Amino acid sequence: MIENLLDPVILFFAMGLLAGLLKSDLRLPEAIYEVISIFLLMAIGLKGGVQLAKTNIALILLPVGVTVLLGLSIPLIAYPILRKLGKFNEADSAAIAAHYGSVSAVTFAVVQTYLERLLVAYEEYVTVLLVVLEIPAIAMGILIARMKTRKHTIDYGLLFHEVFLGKSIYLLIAGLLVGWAAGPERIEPVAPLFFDLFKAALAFFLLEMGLVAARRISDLRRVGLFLIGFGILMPIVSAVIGTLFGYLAGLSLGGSVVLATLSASASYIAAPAAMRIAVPQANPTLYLTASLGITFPFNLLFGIPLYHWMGAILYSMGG
Amino acid sequence: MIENLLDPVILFFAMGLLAGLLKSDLRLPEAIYEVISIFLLMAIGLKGGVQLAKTNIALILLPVGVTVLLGLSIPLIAYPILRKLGKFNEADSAAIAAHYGSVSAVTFAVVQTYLERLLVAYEEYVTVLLVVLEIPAIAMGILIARMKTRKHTIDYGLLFHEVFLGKSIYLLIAGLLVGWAAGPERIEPVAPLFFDLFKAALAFFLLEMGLVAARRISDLRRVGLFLIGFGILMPIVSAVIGTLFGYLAGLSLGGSVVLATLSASASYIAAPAAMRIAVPQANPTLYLTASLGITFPFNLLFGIPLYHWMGAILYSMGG
Amino acid sequence: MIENLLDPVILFFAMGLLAGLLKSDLRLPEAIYEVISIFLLMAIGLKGGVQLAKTNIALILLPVGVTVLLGLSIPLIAYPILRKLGKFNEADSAAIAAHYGSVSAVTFAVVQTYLERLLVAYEEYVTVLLVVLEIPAIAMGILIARMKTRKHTIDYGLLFHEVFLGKSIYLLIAGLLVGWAAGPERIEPVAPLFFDLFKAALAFFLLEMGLVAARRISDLRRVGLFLIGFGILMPIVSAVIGTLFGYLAGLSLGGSVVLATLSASASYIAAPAAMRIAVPQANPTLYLTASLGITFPFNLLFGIPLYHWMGAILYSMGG
Amino acid sequence: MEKKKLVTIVTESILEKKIAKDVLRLGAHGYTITEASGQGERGMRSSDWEQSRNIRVEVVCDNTIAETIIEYMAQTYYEDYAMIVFVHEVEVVRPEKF
Amino acid sequence: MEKKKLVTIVTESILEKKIAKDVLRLGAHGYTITEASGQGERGMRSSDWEQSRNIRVEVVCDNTIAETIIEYMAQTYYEDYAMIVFVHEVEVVRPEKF
Amino acid sequence: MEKKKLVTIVTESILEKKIAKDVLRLGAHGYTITEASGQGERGMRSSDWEQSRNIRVEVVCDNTIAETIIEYMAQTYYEDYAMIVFVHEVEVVRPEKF
Ligand SMILES: Nc1ncnc2c1ncn2[C@@H]1O[C@H](COP(=O)(O)O)[C@@H](O)[C@H]1O
Ligand SMILES: Nc1ncnc2c1ncn2[C@@H]1O[C@H](COP(=O)(O)O)[C@@H](O)[C@H]1O
Ligand SMILES: Nc1ncnc2c1ncn2[C@@H]1O[C@H](COP(=O)(O)O)[C@@H](O)[C@H]1O
Ligand code: NA
Ligand code: NA
Ligand code: NA
Repeated sequence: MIENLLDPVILFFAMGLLAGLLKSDLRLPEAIYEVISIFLLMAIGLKGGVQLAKTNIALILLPVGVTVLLGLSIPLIAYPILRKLGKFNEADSAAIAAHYGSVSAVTFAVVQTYLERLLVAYEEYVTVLLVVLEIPAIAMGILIARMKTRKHTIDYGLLFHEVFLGKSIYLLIAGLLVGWAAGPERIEPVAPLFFDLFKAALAFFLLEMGLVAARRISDLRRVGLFLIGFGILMPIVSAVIGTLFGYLAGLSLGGSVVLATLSASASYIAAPAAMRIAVPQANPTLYLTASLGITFPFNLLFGIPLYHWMGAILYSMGG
Repeated sequence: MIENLLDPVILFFAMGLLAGLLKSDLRLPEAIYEVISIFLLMAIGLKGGVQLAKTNIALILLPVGVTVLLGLSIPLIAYPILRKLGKFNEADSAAIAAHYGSVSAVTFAVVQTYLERLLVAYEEYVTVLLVVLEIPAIAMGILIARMKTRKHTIDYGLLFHEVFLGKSIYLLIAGLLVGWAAGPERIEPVAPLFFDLFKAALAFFLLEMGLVAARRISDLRRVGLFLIGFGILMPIVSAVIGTLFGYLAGLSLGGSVVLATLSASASYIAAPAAMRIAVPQANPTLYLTASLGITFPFNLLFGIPLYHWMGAILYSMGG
Repeated sequence: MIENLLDPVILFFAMGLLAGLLKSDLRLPEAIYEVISIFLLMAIGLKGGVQLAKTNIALILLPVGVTVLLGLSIPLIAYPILRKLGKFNEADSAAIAAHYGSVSAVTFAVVQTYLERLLVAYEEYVTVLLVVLEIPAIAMGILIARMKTRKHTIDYGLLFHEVFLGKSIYLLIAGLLVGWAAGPERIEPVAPLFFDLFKAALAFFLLEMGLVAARRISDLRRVGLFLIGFGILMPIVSAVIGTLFGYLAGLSLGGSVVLATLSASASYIAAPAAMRIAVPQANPTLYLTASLGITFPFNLLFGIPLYHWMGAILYSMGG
Repeated sequence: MEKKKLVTIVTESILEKKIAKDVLRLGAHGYTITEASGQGERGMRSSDWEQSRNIRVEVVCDNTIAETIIEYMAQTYYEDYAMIVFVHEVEVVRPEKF
Repeated sequence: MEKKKLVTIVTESILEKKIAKDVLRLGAHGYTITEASGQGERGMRSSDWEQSRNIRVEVVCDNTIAETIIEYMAQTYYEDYAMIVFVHEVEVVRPEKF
Repeated sequence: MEKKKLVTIVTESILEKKIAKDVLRLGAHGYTITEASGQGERGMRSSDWEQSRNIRVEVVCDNTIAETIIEYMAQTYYEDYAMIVFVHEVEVVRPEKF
């Protein structure tokens, strides 16, 4: 745990968080925030694609199926909790549920570097699961919102664009394709940027994410105690399910830690954009604060080692 | 050919093109576009300058002279084609001709990485030819436009600045000078950025160039069939001339492939800025679409291997 | 001296300066300027922090004390010179004095790369001195201005934020802490960005600093001859004091060259922001032009080798 | 010089494409967009985080189209989005452009 | 639609936080900020150097608050900072917001 | 407070330096520029590609200078460049500045 907190990636995040809480005027220019996030998504995709080139596609089918199931079920679990226990209205409940079903690519990158630091092996194709998990939950969140509320006519064309051609999905898929088509050798000349600088770019990005999270934390008062608890407990619940699904799908320990972390992570790029268009009556402060102000820091600082520990217990029992 | 298409640099371009055609909201922030283009120009210059330090200047004189000739003659060939066959008005014809005489530094960078991948040697000082070729064609385009149309009074001071102190020329020359003055050893500490990351930065930049090209492609309807054909055939004609000139100037095969590609490439930074000021009555949609929407992708995807093949034939005959 | 001028870092600065003087439209987008300066500050801090982890803290106390003294005394020397000899009004004199007491982190980075190129050793913890020297001079400048002029009520909360939580101090301290907490081994994965690319990023940044300095140089007419002389002689005076203080505090030759350069350097980020808020009646053209247009280029091009030479004489006499 | 209306809309940047389409569909012949940050009823909106920028859309058009646009914005977006709209008179040359 | 005032302030970006606080304290319910460059009495202010950008602050408010804001700006900042302020009438829907 | 005119020009960013010079030469004492994107007669102009940004230039000046500027812009640039110009009245303090 302490070891995790001393990783530069996490320390940068902590420094950003602190700067935000102290109201330092530090901030990364928006253009830089955007380009690093483009870079990270592209690099995650490339790395996954190069690995994919070495993988038998048939082996992926079961994990992919399981992951889709996961993406559909988490919102269905989260929605009644938010609606019944949390007393949120239908739109807010559906929108928050969609966020927790979907994923955070940055959290994915952090769990990868975490496992690599500890030399825990994981399946090369997990990036495919990241891509697969991002979409169904958003679709499910919109579906729930549509069934429960019926006010706006959605511009489905626009929505489709936001989700499927939104930059995060597009870049991951583009990276996968480029990595896969180019293969390990032809990718070499671009490796110094996309692979060697990856971890440092992630650290730099987390400085800014800390600042963003800090601004959200200052909104905590406005979201109520229930949502704070939800932001910590829901990821743990999702991680348990993710670990089990991973185990049943035959993933290695490392692979199921990745899947657990993906389940536990909440989206803060694709989902907010989609929800603002599809469910505009939902209050963005609620889902952004929960996802960015609570769940994101929790996963980085404490969640990932916890899910690793959970997985280790299950696999030592099972194995 | 297929091999060329699987190079990551080209794959990134294809992914950007695709994103643009699918109307994905992916885009690089403008500040990033600008800084990568500054970086590439500087790095091209630096590399050339370091090489130049090893070269006997006397050897360059003939190729430089031939290149100036090339820059003056291509617009003179292109203008009547556009005016007579294409039925464009005088201003448009002159402006487009200037673009095809001038060069694209990115295309230059791609042909360099292409030759390096195939281990084809070329003269170290070709960057000097890039610089030399950029200006005469623009001057010639302005001259033609001035002789044929006589409406505006040009602010020559401003124009001079745009062309000679515009950032692309300035950065190439500055890079050449720094590289040449510092030399191979003192340049070492900055090599990890300017040399080792060059190809990946080029790839990243081409992602954005793909997006830009795609927006231009959606303007194709507005420019007519003639210009589309011109955007493909003119580069081939120019490449033939470039190859011959290179051969006659005594360049190696690699060197004349570079010169052919330079001839074939059309400017989309220096020339548009200069034409908008010097020949404002020319329609920018025409020259930008031809240069960025047709010729640029054509050269990257098919032109370069074609010019290599042409050169190989000539040199095997001549040699 | 000539050797120093041929270092790429200095050559880039010269190219920026030249571009500015020729009024080229070259400029780095503001977002890039900001992110490189964030990067440099962070990297300087990280490097210092990693070194600090290896240092006995007790050894630092004397140099730190001496440095605080230095920061308090330089403005007290500069103020009467500006007020009496220069005939500047009280606000302007206090504001300029604060700039010359404070430091320029970029000049610090340049002296580091200078010493490393010449293989001159210096104390690992000098980054701590950089941080320590930045603040007292600004406080002293405000104090002088407050005692002499009494017009505005200062918003001390805002001022405190600008100075202590302003991004330059915060990033240096954050970098120091991260580097120190992570230590040499855990920092490895982020080294390719923060350490290997440092010098090239510095060079790139100096291109822009040259442009900025050039714009300031075009303001030279408006500041008068006295300030031009002050901008060259004051750094030399400060460097002499800095060298002596360093010698008395027991620093090595390299260490006291660093301290001399820090003394000689004038702030152009933290101090201007603080002065604009605390002493708004002072004319920014004066302090910005002196600091950026005169002292900064002087130190880079001639000052650093001069202070090295001064130190070498003192240490050869003393040693 | 002829009198036209200048309608200014300040709202969430996520609506950029929608509003651009809207104003053209409602009869305007053009629009100008600048990036903005700000604060209002719905809290601080600053440009440091993609989801929460503002845009400032200006449309020069004649009186009836101005009214249509204002009406449409109020009905479509006021309830769920951060938005203000204001309008005033301007004079233009080449009035046929607008 | 009701008449309000639109106050526009162009000044140094270093004052951003102060002026945002000021206008809210003086009674406005919101403001919109865009980045700007420009030239005036105090010389060229362009956005290529952090210390020397401009901002353009717009405030929609009623007449008396507009006057208070203009008065306050003139007294507090005119002497020491680059600043211009101008004001004109606009029409708004939902006047209770402002 | 005194009445002045505010002239707003939206045009291609490549004209920035020229127009800045123009307005000062024609008698204005300052100007403010913001970056913009937009759409009009000459198609979409968005800020994602250097050659095709817009700028939005504002000039506060008195009546006759406003007319000179508008006239000059119309004659010099309307035919070949994407541009709109509009003008309206504003009130300023310190009218001697403008
Ligand atoms: N009184 C006001 N004056 C100027 N701009 C305002 C005002 N109120 C709101 N705004 C702008 O309009 C946006 C949306 O307003 P709101 O819906 O009130 O949150 C804010 O983020 C501000 O940029
Ligand atoms: N006449 C003017 N018209 C438009 N903007 C102006 C004018 N004068 C000054 N400005 C703007 O206000 C800022 C501060 O003005 P000043 O205090 O005169 O330097 C300038 O940097 C310009 O952006
Ligand atoms: N009706 C309009 N309302 C607001 N802005 C406009 C309008 N028409 C044109 N513009 C702006 O002026 C620029 C040039 O206009 P145009 O010459 O019509 O292409 C456009 O790119 C828009 O930013
Ligand atoms: Na999830
Ligand atoms: Na050419
Ligand atoms: Na100093």
